[in-house]
Amino acid sequence: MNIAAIVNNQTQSPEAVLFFILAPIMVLAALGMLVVKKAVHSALLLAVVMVGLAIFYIANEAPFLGIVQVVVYTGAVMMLFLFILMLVGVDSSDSIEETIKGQRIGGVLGSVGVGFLLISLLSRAELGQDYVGLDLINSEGNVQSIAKVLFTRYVWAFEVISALLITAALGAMVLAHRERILPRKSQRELAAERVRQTSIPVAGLPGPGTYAQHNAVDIPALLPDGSPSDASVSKVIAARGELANPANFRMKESNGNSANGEAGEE
Amino acid sequence: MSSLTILGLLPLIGSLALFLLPKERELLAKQVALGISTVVAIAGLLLATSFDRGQVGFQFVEKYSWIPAFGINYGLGVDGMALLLILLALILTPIVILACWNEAEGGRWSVKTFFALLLILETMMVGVFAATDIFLFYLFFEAMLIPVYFLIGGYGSGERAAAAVKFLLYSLFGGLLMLASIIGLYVVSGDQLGASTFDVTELSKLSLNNQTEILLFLGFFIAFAIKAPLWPFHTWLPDAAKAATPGTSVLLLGVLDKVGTYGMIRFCLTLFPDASKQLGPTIIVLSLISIFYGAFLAIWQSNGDIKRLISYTSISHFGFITLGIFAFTAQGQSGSILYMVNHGFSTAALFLIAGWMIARRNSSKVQDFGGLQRVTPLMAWSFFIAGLSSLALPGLSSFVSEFLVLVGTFVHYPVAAVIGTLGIILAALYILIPVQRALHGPTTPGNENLKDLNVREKIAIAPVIALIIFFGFFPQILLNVINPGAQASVSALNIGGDK
Amino acid sequence: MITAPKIEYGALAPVLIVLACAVLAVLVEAFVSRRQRYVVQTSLSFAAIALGFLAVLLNKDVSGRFAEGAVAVDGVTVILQGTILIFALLGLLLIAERGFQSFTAQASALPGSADEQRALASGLQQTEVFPLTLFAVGGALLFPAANDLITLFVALEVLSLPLYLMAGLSQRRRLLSQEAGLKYFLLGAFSSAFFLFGSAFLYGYAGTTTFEGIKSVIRASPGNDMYLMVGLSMLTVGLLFKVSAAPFHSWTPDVYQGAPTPITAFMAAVTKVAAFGAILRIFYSTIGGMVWTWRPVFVVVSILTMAVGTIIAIAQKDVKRVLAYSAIAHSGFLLTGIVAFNKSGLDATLLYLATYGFTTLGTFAVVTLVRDAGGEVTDLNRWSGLGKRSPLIAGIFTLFLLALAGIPLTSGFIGKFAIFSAAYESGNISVVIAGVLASAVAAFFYIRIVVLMYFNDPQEDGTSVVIPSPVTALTIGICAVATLVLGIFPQPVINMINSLATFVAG
Amino acid sequence: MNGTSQMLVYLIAIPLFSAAFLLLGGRALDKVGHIIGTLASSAAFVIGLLEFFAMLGRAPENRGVTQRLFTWIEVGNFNVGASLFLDQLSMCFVLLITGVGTLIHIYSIAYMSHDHDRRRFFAFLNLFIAAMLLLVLGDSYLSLYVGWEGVGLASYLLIGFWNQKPAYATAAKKAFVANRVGDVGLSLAVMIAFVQFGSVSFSGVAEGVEAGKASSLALNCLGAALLLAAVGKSAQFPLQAWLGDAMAGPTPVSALIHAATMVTAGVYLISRSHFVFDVATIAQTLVLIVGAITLLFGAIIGMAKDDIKKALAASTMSQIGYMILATGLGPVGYAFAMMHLLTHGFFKAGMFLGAGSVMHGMNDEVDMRKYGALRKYMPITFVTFGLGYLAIIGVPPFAGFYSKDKIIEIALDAGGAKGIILGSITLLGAAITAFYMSRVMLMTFFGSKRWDAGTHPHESPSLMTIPMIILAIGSVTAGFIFNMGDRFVKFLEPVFHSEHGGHGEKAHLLPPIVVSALALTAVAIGVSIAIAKYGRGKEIPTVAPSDVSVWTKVARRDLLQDDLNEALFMRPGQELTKALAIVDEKVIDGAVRGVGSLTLDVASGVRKTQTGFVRSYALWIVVGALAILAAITLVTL
Amino acid sequence: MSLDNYLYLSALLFTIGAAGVLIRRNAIVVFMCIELMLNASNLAFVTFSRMHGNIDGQLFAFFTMVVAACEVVVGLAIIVTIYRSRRSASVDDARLLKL
Repeated sequence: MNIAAIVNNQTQSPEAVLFFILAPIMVLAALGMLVVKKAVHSALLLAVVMVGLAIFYIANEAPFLGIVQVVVYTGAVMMLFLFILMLVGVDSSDSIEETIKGQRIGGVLGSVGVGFLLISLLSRAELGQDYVGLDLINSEGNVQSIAKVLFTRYVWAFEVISALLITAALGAMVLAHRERILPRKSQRELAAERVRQTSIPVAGLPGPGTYAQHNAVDIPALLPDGSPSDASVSKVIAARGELANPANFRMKESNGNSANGEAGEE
Repeated sequence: MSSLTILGLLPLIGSLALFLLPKERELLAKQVALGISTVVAIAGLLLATSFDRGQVGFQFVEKYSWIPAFGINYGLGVDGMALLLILLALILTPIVILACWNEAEGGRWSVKTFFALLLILETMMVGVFAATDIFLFYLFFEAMLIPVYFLIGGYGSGERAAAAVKFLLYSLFGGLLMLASIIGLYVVSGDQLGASTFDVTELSKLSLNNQTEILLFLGFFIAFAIKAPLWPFHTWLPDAAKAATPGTSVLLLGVLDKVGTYGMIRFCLTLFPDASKQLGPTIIVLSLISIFYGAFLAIWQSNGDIKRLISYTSISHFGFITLGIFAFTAQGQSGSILYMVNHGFSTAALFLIAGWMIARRNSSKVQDFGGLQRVTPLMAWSFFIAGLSSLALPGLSSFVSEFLVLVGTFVHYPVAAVIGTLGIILAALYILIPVQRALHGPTTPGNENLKDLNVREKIAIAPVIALIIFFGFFPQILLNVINPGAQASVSALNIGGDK
Repeated sequence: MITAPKIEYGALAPVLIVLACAVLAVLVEAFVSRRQRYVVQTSLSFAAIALGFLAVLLNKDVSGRFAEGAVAVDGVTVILQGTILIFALLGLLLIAERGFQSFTAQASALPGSADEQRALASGLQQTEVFPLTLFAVGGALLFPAANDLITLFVALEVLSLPLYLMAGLSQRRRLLSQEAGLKYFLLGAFSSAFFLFGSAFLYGYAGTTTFEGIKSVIRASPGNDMYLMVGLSMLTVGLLFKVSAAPFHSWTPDVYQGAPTPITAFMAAVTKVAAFGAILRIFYSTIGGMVWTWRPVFVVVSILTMAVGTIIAIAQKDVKRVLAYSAIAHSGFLLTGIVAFNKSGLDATLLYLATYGFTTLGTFAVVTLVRDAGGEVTDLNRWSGLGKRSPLIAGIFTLFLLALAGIPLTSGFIGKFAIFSAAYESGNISVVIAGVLASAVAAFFYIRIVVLMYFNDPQEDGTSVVIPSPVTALTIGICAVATLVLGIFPQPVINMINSLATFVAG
Repeated sequence: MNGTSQMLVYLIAIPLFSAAFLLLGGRALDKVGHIIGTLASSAAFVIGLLEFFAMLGRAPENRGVTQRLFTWIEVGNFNVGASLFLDQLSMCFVLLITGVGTLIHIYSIAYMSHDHDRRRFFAFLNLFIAAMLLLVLGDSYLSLYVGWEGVGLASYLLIGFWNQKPAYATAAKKAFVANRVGDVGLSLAVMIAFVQFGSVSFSGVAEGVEAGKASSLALNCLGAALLLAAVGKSAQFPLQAWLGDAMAGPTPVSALIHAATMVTAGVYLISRSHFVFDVATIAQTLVLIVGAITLLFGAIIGMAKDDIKKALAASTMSQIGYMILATGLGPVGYAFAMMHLLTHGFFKAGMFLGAGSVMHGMNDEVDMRKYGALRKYMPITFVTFGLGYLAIIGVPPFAGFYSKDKIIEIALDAGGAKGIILGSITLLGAAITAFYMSRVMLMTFFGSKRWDAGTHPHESPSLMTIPMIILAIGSVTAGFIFNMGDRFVKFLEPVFHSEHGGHGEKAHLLPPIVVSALALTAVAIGVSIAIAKYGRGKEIPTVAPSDVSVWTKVARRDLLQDDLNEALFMRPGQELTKALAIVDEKVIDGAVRGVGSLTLDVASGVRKTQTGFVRSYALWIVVGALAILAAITLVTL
Repeated sequence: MSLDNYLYLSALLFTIGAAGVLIRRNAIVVFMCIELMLNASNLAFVTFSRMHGNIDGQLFAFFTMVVAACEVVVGLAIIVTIYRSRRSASVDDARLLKL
């Protein structure tokens, strides 16, 4: 029995079962995309929807598209997404707070409005004819019939879309490809360069806290002459103004002022 | 027959020549400008001699298809009214050039540019009055703004840039409303006449339904009311006139603003007779308000700025002109047209002399003058005579026109005429108060050594004063040219009981 | 058995030539040495455009559907393609300008990095912009000619994708440029989704993707089918986005500002023509039968677009943003031509597109000339006194601004006149009045720039006008001449449009 | 049937060109300016005389002559020619203007000899002569209007001749503005005439009235408008306020313009328009009322004035009140009004010249309280002034007696209560006139010397005294000559078509002799009171006493006329002006600027939608999609 | 079951995708949401194809997939570029261009 057969404009019950199981899952997955914090989760949920769609394509007598959906979309495109997500930082996640005033409520209201209008319009829609089904057309095989139309009726679009593919490739190259302007440096040159650069000590940076009473990360090391070494503390700490002054931790000599540990006066 | 085109092109060619001159040759530039404009003025007067006064309708007609797709023609032609206004422009231009010999020095740009702009403006003025194709008219109407804009903004004083922009925006706004109406006319003409056209004569044959007619009328009318300027569309004028150089102000008030009243007669009345009749009373009320409003504010300015004062008096005068136009009588309309010419001369005289006064005193405050009659008698007298013309003293040119307007109005709107007549009392005040403040009384300290008019200035002002007096006694020379058109225009309106 | 499809190469030649050259250009990127690439690429691009234009000319009297009904070549197509190719040529001239270093040396190098410095120092420039531009031109040529929804969609993407890329390729202020690229891309893709969804429902309504098919279905059943309504709405969203009609305009200022100015110029002219071409074909021809349904929407959108464009432009301080808002406003004016829905509306829209393209290209070309050490100066305050510093450029810019404002004797006026009278003729006086009022407001900000240039004193901040190289000078010259000629003697162009502009029957 | 004369234009042209020549000639003509001016005026007088004799040579019905010059204004049926018309009425004026004018020119040569701008003064005088002649010679209301404003201009220029003094300049302006108010009336009159009769010429209007083309309302409006014009020009109530201030001008000006000629133009206008007033009874009554009020008004002010010229000016106002009153009495009155006008021209001009002579000798002092006992120092002036005085108070057989007596007579004859009231007023006026003129006489020429130190009064040169003498002779004889056998009345009869029938034939309220007696009694009372107050032995303080009654104070303040004008017109006008200035700045321009700044505000508001957030842009797209969907849903519902 | 249900699902997914674009801030997630919208459209195409018994819808869906793939390539390239410059993939951080 052809489960895709349409009788009295109604599909067969197996298809209905399929639909009512899959469709909620897909909707939930899609909604999930909106609420999960991590981008990777969104991607995976999208993959769920896409697979569901692939199944529906097959159910809708478009087996070729169903396969393509799985192979190209879920396979290739989603992989590309994931790949880029990895590149960007797989654990990057959105903060929950909405920064644009009214955006979230507006977005929800707008989309709900559009959805409501769409569905209410669709509910009033009539095709004006009986469902035909693709039995006849698919009788030669779905792929064959697609091919037949693709290479006759839509051959022009097919040709033009090659331009799109080339554009995409070219675009990706423009944005990602780095033309080498200088010849690549050899290992030897790099090493020599490093030694030549006086700003970077060959022996590595001095650790924080060296020659001092404290060895916390925010205390600069003291150079042999007693002055603090800027290079010994992470720039981040310095930038955040949390650098402690090593002088505070000097041994008290005659000065009655006790070291009150007030760090980072400047 | 392309006399009008040649007349219009001559100044343009002159301005090109000026642009080609080196910047340093200022004197030469001035001489060239003066020479060309004088030649053009003479050419214009010669052309006028072959004008057939008895004939109704356009003469010296030229018509070439320009953009046939839109039915746009390059159509020129003049009737009496247009001829006189063109002559006014042509006569005033050399006078202004002569009078404003040294006005351009303080400008943003070179001296030659100033005079080139004046010549371009002259071309535009000829064009705007000679155009018989509404599209062409609109074109000149808008294009005129550009040289004026630069003349005000580049060579004026005080807040010249702001005033120039105000002027431009007002005018553009009006122009766009007119454009909307022109588009309407164009479309309707396409419907009714088969092919769209912009020819005034053709368009006057349209029969519009009432609502459309009123809307289209308003588009034109507001544009013209801004230009004219009629209350309450007037506020750009005092600012512009104050900021502009006196020469620019002369052309602005003397000629350019006449485009507004000219347009009312040429387009509003001709194309939309029913709407004109329907809205006529409203416009008459506006005119009356203008007359009094302008007069009161002019009186107010007799404590203030002399240029603003003159521009407010002009608002009052324009009130009379529109009053006459919408009185729908031959007297009213002829009077209005005559008024346009006369006002051109009297305002020109006032502004030029005010300009000289201001240049000498370095102040435009009325109070800063005083006792000028003792120090600079010629200048004071010229100002006084111009002022008398402005207050329509009988025997001077403005009287005839103002009286015709009032008589014409009285025929249909006696109450309006009575109210309008009261305006002449205020006219006396707004001229005599500043005359007293500036010319009479003891000489204000600092004014003792002001120089009286020099030869150049005398030559510039003399013809204007002479014309003011001459046309006071012999207005019929002008009226003979004006009457046929005005009568035809009024009779076309078909007002019952017309006197 | 599949019968071989019939492809009419002659009729399709313009698109084919340009796309083929684009592919060739990609090969050039790969195989021609870096030093020669610029010369080869520019020659190739100009050749492509020239040949394409020639092919368009040869199609002058063609009317029909080709490539199995995928493409409609008719008078409208010919005019639009011709216009697009001319603007593409002018845009390419700007893109080919080497003196201004508009494009990044290396898009992959981080902004501000040593890599970038090195790339700059080596005088590199991404010559990939040429093939990308050619692809975009190809898409633009096909967009208004597409005769089915699939071709339309593909053409839309072929047009858009290269633009997304190129918007991000500026050499200076790269962060802005990249942001522009990102915004354009995201919003463009978003609107594409709407477009696609709409296409789906149109297909669902008609059971066919061809325009003549949809047209005949509409004709057969004039009832209001909901599929048609949904499809129509969503398709409209996608198309209106492309022409930056309000409220789908928000991307325009950001992208126009951020993108390299030559690309902005190209986009402003070419994309607008292509997108309006498609709108004309769809709304005038395909779903013309539904005019009573979509016209109210277009009236509102048109008025809103004019209002938004003109009003926001007043408050702008950056010349490119002003021009962007001006572009939005002009979309509003153009939409009145769609509202008109009559032959004059069609002619007027085509005329307006032609006039507007020249002017806007010219303005952006002038923008590339005003520079300081850091590149283009787009802050309006620093344009003050330009009239004194370089009167010629300021004069030409003024001409363009006046044309944009629709002052008579410039092309802008002719366009506005034609389009407003068409709208008036159709009885939609509200859009005419709105248009006139918007023009009045618009005049304000155009004039403000003129005032700034002429009446303010120059600031001593190193802003200067760079003497343009012949290519830019040529562009500006052509645009200025076209602006004037179309303003004074538009008759030949109008005649051509009037006689050619018909849709293929059926 | 009227004849024509080609000479008329020269009457006007000669002084006019002389004026232009003197003005344009500049300082080069300083030496000869006064001579040219006087010659021009004399030439006009000679032409006037020639015309007069020519006129006398014609039959009374054919005495009018016209001269058509050119078409002045022609629009549609509005047709006004520049034409002149001389009939008996105009002739009186022509002779008065040119004659007295010439005398005053001569007088001025000496009077103004020290003035730097004497040439200009003569130019203005010539201009005045020309304008005044145009006024009386114009054959239409519009031509009259030109002369009307022309004399106004000349008056303005002459009052403000010394306009470096702000008060003088203000006086000039005041005169002009007050006249303008009157001009409104004249303008309206012309309009009404045109609309009603299709013509603005005197003959056209007269024919129209006769043909009954106009309703009574229109005619009354026309009359009222004409009256308004006359009131303005002749300084009648309620536009009288300018005349006193107009004395700021040089004294010859006061004599010529503000006593003899210009101020009487109103009388001319009403007389000329007799055909209107004869049928417009309401307007005519208004004329009577105005005349009666002004008669008393001027007289009362005259009593309180210490400034000799102002006292004379008040007297002028009052005397013109007599004339206006006479014209208001209808056909019987016109001729007597004219007669009084002419005699008044003589004696008032003479007195003004006398006053000028006094001032000339008294260092331009005008305050009579600082005169006194001048009769010995300026005998000729005293005599001529005295003769004028006798004439004005109406002592027989001086000129004033004849003319004023007639007016009192016909006023009493007006009939009923009207007659009694008018008669009483005229009699009262005569008494007051006698009082204040005696006061002037006494304060100036009699009593003790109250001069300021350093004043050396002396008789004026002969160039000044000769005109005074001639005018004095006129004051003495004119009345008698005119009245001899009703000569004057008969001369004017064709003009007014009065069914004069006679004077005398109609029943009189009182017999003429009784009237004369009453009048003389009134004069005697007035003179006696004056002598009692200011006569021999009475000390006159050199500063006006301030402890006087309210009525005196009010009279000194010109019966509050300026205060009223200020309260009613100037203040509200100034407030209105200020308010309008604010309206213009804030409301109208403010509205425009408001629209501008509103647009800017909206712009910067709407601009905020461009947040820079992609997501909010996307939201806009969704909202747009929603709207389009909703719209299309609505369309399809 | 009626085939309409597929259309409802399509509309729902499309809407959810649109909402995602509006709500999510990570550019990649936003882009995934756009992909979701495209997929939703594809479902509609396939369903309509079946309704009409007309293979064109499947063809359209096929083209959409190709186009989507191209968009993904270009889009991700742009996102990566901007990420490298700014170290942020949040669309909210890209707002130098505004007002």
